[in-house]
Amino acid sequence: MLLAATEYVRPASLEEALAALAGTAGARVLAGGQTLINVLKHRAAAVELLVDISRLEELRFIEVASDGSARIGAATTYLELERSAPLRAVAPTIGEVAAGTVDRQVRARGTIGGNACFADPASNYPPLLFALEASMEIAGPAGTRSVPAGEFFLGLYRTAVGAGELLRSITLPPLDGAGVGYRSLQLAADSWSIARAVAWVRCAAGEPRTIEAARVVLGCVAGAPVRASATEALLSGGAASEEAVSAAASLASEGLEPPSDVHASGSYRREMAAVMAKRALLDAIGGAA
Amino acid sequence: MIVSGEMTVASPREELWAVLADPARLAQALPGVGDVSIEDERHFSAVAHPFTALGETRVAMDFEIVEQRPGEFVRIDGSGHAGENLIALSVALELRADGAQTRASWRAEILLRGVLASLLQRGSGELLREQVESVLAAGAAISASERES
Amino acid sequence: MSTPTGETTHYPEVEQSERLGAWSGKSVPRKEDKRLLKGQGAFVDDLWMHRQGHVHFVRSPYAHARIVSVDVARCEAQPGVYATLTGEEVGVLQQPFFQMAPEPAGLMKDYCMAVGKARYMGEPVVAVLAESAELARDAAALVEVVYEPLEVVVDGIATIEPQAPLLHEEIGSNVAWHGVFDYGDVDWALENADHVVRIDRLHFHRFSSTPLETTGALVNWDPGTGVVEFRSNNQMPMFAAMFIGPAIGLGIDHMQFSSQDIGGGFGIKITSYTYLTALALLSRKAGRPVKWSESRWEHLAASAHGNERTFLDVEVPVMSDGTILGFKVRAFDDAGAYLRYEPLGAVIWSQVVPGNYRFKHVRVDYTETLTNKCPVGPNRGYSRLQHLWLIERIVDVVAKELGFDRVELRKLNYVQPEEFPYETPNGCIYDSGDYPAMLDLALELIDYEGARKRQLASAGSGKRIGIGIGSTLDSGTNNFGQSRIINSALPFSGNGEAAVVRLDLYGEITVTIGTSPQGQGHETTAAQVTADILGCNPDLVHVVAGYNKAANTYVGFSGTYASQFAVTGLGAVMGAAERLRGEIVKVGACMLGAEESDIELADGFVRLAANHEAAIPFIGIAATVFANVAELPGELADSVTLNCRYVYRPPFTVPDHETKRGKLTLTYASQVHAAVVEIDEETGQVTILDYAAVDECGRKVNPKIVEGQVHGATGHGIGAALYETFEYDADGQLLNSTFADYHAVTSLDVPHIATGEIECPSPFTPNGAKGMGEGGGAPLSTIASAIEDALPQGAHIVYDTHNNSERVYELLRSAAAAGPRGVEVISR
Amino acid sequence: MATEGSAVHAIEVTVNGVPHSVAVPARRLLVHFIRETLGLRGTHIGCDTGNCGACSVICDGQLIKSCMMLAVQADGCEVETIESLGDGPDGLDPIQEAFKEHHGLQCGYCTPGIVLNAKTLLAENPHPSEAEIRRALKGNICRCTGYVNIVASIEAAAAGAGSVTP
Repeated sequence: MLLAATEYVRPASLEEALAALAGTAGARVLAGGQTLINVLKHRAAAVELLVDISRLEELRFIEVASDGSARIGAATTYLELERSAPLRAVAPTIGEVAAGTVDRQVRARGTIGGNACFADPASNYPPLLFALEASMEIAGPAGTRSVPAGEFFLGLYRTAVGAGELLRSITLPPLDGAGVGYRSLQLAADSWSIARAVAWVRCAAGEPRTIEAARVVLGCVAGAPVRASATEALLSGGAASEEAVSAAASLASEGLEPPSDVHASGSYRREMAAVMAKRALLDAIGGAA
Repeated sequence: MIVSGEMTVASPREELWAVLADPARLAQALPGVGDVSIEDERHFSAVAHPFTALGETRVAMDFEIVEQRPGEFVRIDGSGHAGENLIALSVALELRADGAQTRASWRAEILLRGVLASLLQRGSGELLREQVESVLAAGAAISASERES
Repeated sequence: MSTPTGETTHYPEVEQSERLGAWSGKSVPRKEDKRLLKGQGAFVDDLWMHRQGHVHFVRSPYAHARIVSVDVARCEAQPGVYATLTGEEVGVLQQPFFQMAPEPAGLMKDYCMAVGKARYMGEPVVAVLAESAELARDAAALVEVVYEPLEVVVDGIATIEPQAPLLHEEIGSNVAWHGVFDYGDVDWALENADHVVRIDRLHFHRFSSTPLETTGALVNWDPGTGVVEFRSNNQMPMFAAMFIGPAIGLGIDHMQFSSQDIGGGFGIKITSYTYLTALALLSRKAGRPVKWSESRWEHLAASAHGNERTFLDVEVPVMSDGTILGFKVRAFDDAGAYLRYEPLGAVIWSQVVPGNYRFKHVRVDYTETLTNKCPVGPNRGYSRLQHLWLIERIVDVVAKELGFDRVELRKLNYVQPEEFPYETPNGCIYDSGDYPAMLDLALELIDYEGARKRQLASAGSGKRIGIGIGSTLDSGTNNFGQSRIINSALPFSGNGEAAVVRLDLYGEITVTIGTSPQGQGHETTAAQVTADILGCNPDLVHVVAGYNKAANTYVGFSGTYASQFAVTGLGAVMGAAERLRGEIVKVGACMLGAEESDIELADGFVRLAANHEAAIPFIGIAATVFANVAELPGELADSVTLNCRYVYRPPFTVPDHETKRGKLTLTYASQVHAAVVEIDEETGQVTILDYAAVDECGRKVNPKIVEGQVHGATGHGIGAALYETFEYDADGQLLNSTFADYHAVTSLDVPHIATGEIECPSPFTPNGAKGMGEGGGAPLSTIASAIEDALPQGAHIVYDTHNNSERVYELLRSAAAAGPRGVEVISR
Repeated sequence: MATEGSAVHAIEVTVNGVPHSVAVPARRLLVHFIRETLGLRGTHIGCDTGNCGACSVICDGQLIKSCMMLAVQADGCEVETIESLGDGPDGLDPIQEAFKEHHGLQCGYCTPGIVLNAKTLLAENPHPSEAEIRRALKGNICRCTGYVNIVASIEAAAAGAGSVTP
């Protein structure tokens, strides 16, 4: 419960925040703090300077464009995502996932940027952002660069955000009629995720329905979200039938060596990832135009 | 937690082995490594600050090269602590020539003691995998730079 | 009914108070609630003293290691650090704690901190005292401890193999206790039964009720008086005193214990005496009050866990009509690294040898062992729930293997209503009950017939429905004489509790009790019975909150544990209230110039039954006795104090060490649960669709409080059955060190619990009540039963109390594998 | 002071309507500030990981866990703790009354956090379903009640001053 000595600054602007990060080695961004403060309580990691961005209005916004794309400030809380009607209209899964995250206390402070930047394999947003092909805008001393979500999550607790940088915003491309499915097998009603899968599917017009393009991303099975390419390959151009989906999904986690923990063995995670992939795909097809 | 893997390293087998079996150069290959002190040709200690989103975890480790077969095998044991927790690891690397490159297959075990044994149970294996892979990559880079100079 | 020895098996039937009724039996709101709802409770972490220091324990990261050296120099040099206490010092300052085990385990040297060797991960090695908790933790990081790691053993059975590392050299083995409990003639039964059902292995896992308030204390060794004040949340203070006193050379008269509000205990806070001892030594060394609040990870790793038990080679003789004659089993109970309440668990289970059934022939070969894990302590349902789960597994497996209906098989084998009081094979007396009626009610509450239909309808849907039943006993009011069964030399027997009820100077009625409640509403129920006996409103009865040794209201067994307050605590309060009533009547009769037989007490007045105008308020009685005593005749004045102490004593005799027979508990509350679960075939995930708990605990003093206890015990059982477990890796590292990985059930995990009740008053208690609250772990049996009911034909039996999604998934898959099922039937 | 080794920051925070201008060390958690610095002991601590919710308080109208926020982060905020409910030392507000009438508490350790949870829930959703109540309570662990009577108490409070008996 008792934190090690640390320093704290609450910059008034993004520029000040970047200056603070650049100024101190071992500085870390403090957004919602719903993970970082726990880490500090256990003294599992040391932080010289906490740069509190939780009140930076420049990082707290939800912009929905006419083309159906959306841009979300990194310090936007789960609660704000959950309650945003415009966001629900163009990217409903973002708010649904927010609404199911941990509990209302955590949702009131936790942020989508923090969730993405901690890159915990069990985090709920990384596989979703990957599957939606979100682009991550990273601000640094040299200005802002944009990184595709698929290249953002490098590994366990590691992202493309380097020293002196911070995640500024996340841009979601328009769904354009694609369906999204998000399935997670949880410990208990809503604790650790044992295996998670997100599917993005665009169906071709006409009956019987066929799959024009599909993306499947798995969570909790490796240090970073994993794209189930074999499954995607088998699906695209094929029938949007349960049989086809089951067959393709069964390959989703082949060859993966997921971690074992006290709640689930690696092999169980591998099998469950495929089950979640199947269910997410069927949901996505159901939701696709 | 036991993890294993294989990767191809762009560096001839003998050169890579020479780096991995030499405390002075091996220490340089450790990610985020801080002050290193070389005891002898088999022992060295290092303080690393692996950079993760969690912040900097100061890890102070003593390493020993416990077994080696010139050009093809090396096993390194390490023990130390991160804050209130203890870390013990053992990494065995087998090198096979693969043309001008090297095929490295490795097996590593990590043991955490303290509250981290619970907090990091999902991650310790993955962390170790990433460390080993970056050491191999760095080792190749070192041998390459030596070749040039 | 009589035993072969001809000794009557009944306790003397006690005369039940006819005064109860106006308030007892009603769900009056709790006196405790106002302060707790407003955040005005006084929990131990809310207390502080002038000059207090804060304690942080340096703990062993190793499960088993020799402590080579400890260097506190850099730590003590830190500004704000007051003192440190090392294991080496403890070895000098403390005598090893008193051991209840017979030799050789009784030779164990157990200290309040690791001395020479650490035997489980998280064992305290050094205590650091500083100006603030933060500074104490900062400085603790500078303590340098050199360990020599030793081989670790975490398996409760493998630990007795000769090659296993020895935890305690002085014992010479890792066996804490061994004994055979042999009742009836199980060999005869196995030879003559029509069928013998054999179960290879059943495992009851490790978990804890994890009270939301962790352990803590504020301890001050007063250098002036030499009195050590323990303000703590220990839930059995006089038991703690028995260990602390001899260990550090303190007489009871030099130990003061108190607690007001305790944030849950469930037994886990009984064995905190080791920490209280360390804090006392640290306070003496530093010359300051010392305050310690355990962190959650410390609580999970190093307070106490429930007993883990493995049952091997279960053999069950069954007649063709379904009569189960009994069973034979080898039990291995894993006590962890030290015996802090053990090996009492080795006998406590035998309070319920046949469970709810008429089993006549039972043999349990019981071995308690030591491993490099957190020491166990009594956890809600202590030692009985392991045994009761075994019995319910046996009944379900017999039904399935021999094709009996689970409901009918239970009803056939249950102790029948007309058989009470019922003597069990080891001489225990079940006071009253009606298990078949409870089962019917439980099944009605889950709509059993409808559930069976849903089960059929679910076929092929990818979801499997299962219906489970669990019958348990909640034996209450221990005869501590049962400790003689594990060690004939132990000087304990009987039980008791004390209470003081007094009419105070200005007419106030004040009650002090010897218990240390943790949410059971003792202030409320004590006021209810007192109000009935003194003829007043409970609002006029002030029950002093919490425990305070200075109130002189305690006996050796005082505390709150083991489902007994309704009998021992309220028995004491009733006795004291009756004594006070007698004195009030005496004084009132004299003042009204009437015979005592003409007097009644009502509405806070002493009055003539015949003429309510002739009345004196209680304040009049008190004022006369305390401040106007010359008005009373001398012999009357000498014969009353209006300050009445009473000790309730259950009618126990000493059990027999050789035959392991005796009357081990006074009352037997019972619960029958039923549940409908749904299992996802693709994932093994279990969802509870319906849950019902039917409770019988004699005459209820406050039905809402009783129902709350049923809810709580059910929540704990459901949590343990599906989510809560302590798992250690081979290195002895606990993998559930936080609430993130020890998943204490949430509002989403515990379903609505439908409750039902029937009432069978106990003939053996002064108020007809039975102790209750522990619940006997019915959900563990019920969920296991429901999961097994949902499994396809040919699946392995449910063999563990803990069934997470992956384990259920494996059970589902075992059907197709057609491998061994963990059970076989031999028929004649 | 209690936490050297960490520079102090001047903050202005209003707690239960009372403004405080104090200097707090960066590392001090809001829950410790409330309990130790202000001496308001109704806000409790039950775990190290933000799972249990015993430390729940209301910050600028939102229910939050005060062990997952630094005191310095509360600068300029309005904080309400359990001590703000009910009039005077003895008054109970309707939610507290409902908990008393329906035995929605036992040991009382989780209770302040749960009562504040209920207060904010009913403010946002005056007539929640049982499912909504259970969802809202997810971040507050109770080890005594099995949640049954907590849900009943909140349902009763929603139905109006605890008049509904299940």
